[in-house]
Amino acid sequence: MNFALNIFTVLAVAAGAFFFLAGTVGLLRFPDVLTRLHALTKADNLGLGLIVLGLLPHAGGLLGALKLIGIWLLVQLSGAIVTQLIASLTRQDGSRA
Amino acid sequence: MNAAMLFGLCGAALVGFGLFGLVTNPQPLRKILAFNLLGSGVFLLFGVIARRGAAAGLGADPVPQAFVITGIVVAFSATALAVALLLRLFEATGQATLSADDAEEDSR
Amino acid sequence: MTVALAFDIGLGILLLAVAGWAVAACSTYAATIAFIVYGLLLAIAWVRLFAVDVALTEAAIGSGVTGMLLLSAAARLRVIEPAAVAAGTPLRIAVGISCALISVALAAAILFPPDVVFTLAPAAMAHLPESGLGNPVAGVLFVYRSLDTLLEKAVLLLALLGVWSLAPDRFWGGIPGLQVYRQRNAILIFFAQILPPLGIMVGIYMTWVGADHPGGAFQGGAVLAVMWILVMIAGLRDVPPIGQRWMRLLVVVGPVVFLAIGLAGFALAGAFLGYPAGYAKPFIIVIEVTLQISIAVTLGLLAAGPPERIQPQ
Amino acid sequence: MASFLIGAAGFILAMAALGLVRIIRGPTETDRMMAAQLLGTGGVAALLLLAVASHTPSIVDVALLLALLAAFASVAFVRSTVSRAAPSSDATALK
Repeated sequence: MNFALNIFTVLAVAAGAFFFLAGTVGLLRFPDVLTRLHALTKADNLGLGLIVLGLLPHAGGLLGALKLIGIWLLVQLSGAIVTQLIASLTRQDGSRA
Repeated sequence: MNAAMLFGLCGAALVGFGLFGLVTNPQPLRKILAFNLLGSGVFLLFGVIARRGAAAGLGADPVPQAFVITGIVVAFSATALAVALLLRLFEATGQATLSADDAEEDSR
Repeated sequence: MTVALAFDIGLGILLLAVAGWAVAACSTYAATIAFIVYGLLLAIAWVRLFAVDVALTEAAIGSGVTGMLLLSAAARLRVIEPAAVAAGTPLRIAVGISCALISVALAAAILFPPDVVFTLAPAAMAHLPESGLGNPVAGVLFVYRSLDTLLEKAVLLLALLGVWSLAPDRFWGGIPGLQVYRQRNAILIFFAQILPPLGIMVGIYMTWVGADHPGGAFQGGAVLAVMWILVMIAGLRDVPPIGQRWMRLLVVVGPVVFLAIGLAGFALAGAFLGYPAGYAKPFIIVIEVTLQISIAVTLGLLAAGPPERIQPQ
Repeated sequence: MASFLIGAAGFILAMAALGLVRIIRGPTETDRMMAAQLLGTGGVAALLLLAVASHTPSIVDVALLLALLAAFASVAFVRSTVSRAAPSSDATALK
């Protein structure tokens, strides 16, 4: 059982790390601000979600696991809103984008 | 080589960076920023002393840690005061420089 | 172990690179962003040094509130930025060499540690149970060296007085010059409505766990301050004029309660800042809760700056 | 297991560091504002991994604080740009 859980953790964390890689590639390679913003927020939030998923079995009980999920939800929420904020700013003065 | 020594070297380098910025940067705001860098370098050196004092089941000596926490709060107080002074200077004179020559030119 | 060391080396190089960027960047705006990034990274370095309390303080005050203060100052001073004249190359080289020498001297002190390691950790742990606290750093801050903590609060108050006294006479008692969004932004208002309830919960949690785990009144107070600033920036609540009585009361309540309990120590425990045996923890909790409120309001007001307009009648 | 988790934390931090290249180069200031997002998410992930790897649950609290403050820093970035774009009511009148 323990072994299976460890395999699960390794897979989920590795998948999460891959999405961080994807986010960074997008940030570096995409042509304009809005697409870069999109790549960064989407991929990184998914990556964080997978890492949290992978860490859940090691979180030390139900409360610890709920805390991890809470942090992920907080990052999701603030990420979504802040991205909107930055994007609306870019659209307001399209000349600079 | 261990983590404590590594971050100690980092702190030593940061003190150098901060001091360099403090002396060479012409803008007062950048000097304030550099001063904060310098301070964090010193705090990091304290952190190394704390880590070396790990004993009694603790990961680090709590006394230097408490000093650093106090230090961070005091450094923030000083920064807030310095920034307020700078903005007031800017409001009063329309510029923010510490250079005596510039001030003299202005008064002429 | 080698993986951990590789991680530390990478983190150290990253820290130095970002610090170098903060010193050398062309625009002050970029330098300030570098400083905030640096603060977030430094918090991870403190975690690696097993100083979680310091990591929390660095993230909250060192990066968060200081960074915001520098950012708004940079935005205001941008108009005069090109006027500054950089130092000449010979001077820069000379300064660079002397700074490098200082760094080398400090590095030598790190590389060749004394043979006898001096530590107060066993002494701190020996009497910790008497205070009822489980977190040794909180023990040092509120039991062994509580005078330092009290004086630190005095420093915060004096800094606030100093900032306020920079106001021109005609604005005394007026509203701090915190820059808010001129045009109300729906997204930001939504953010400022949804984040503070969570933030306030986190702030109170930080203070509450501070007795037994890393955390405490400073970190919790800083979180509350940040949430207050967010609400003010979004324009949901006005920046209060500094003459307001309730606000001044909140600013002093923590230090006054701390001082009062300290003076009561003469009668109850025979020493200034002494706690009566067996009742240390309730007293410390009262001090921490009131301090948290005062720290939150003081940090928020320090970030808001001196008054710059008077209240419209 | 601990080594793997610390390695993953290092990898994510390295990705964030690579992303910083974009923040430094710009070209627009909007790119720079993403710094807090990048470091916020990456830093939270790295800290959570470190917390489990070193069996120190209190590190999770640092991650929590980092998540809150990264959000706040982003707002501060946006605000400093906006307040510069329209520094006073006079400037808006000129447009």
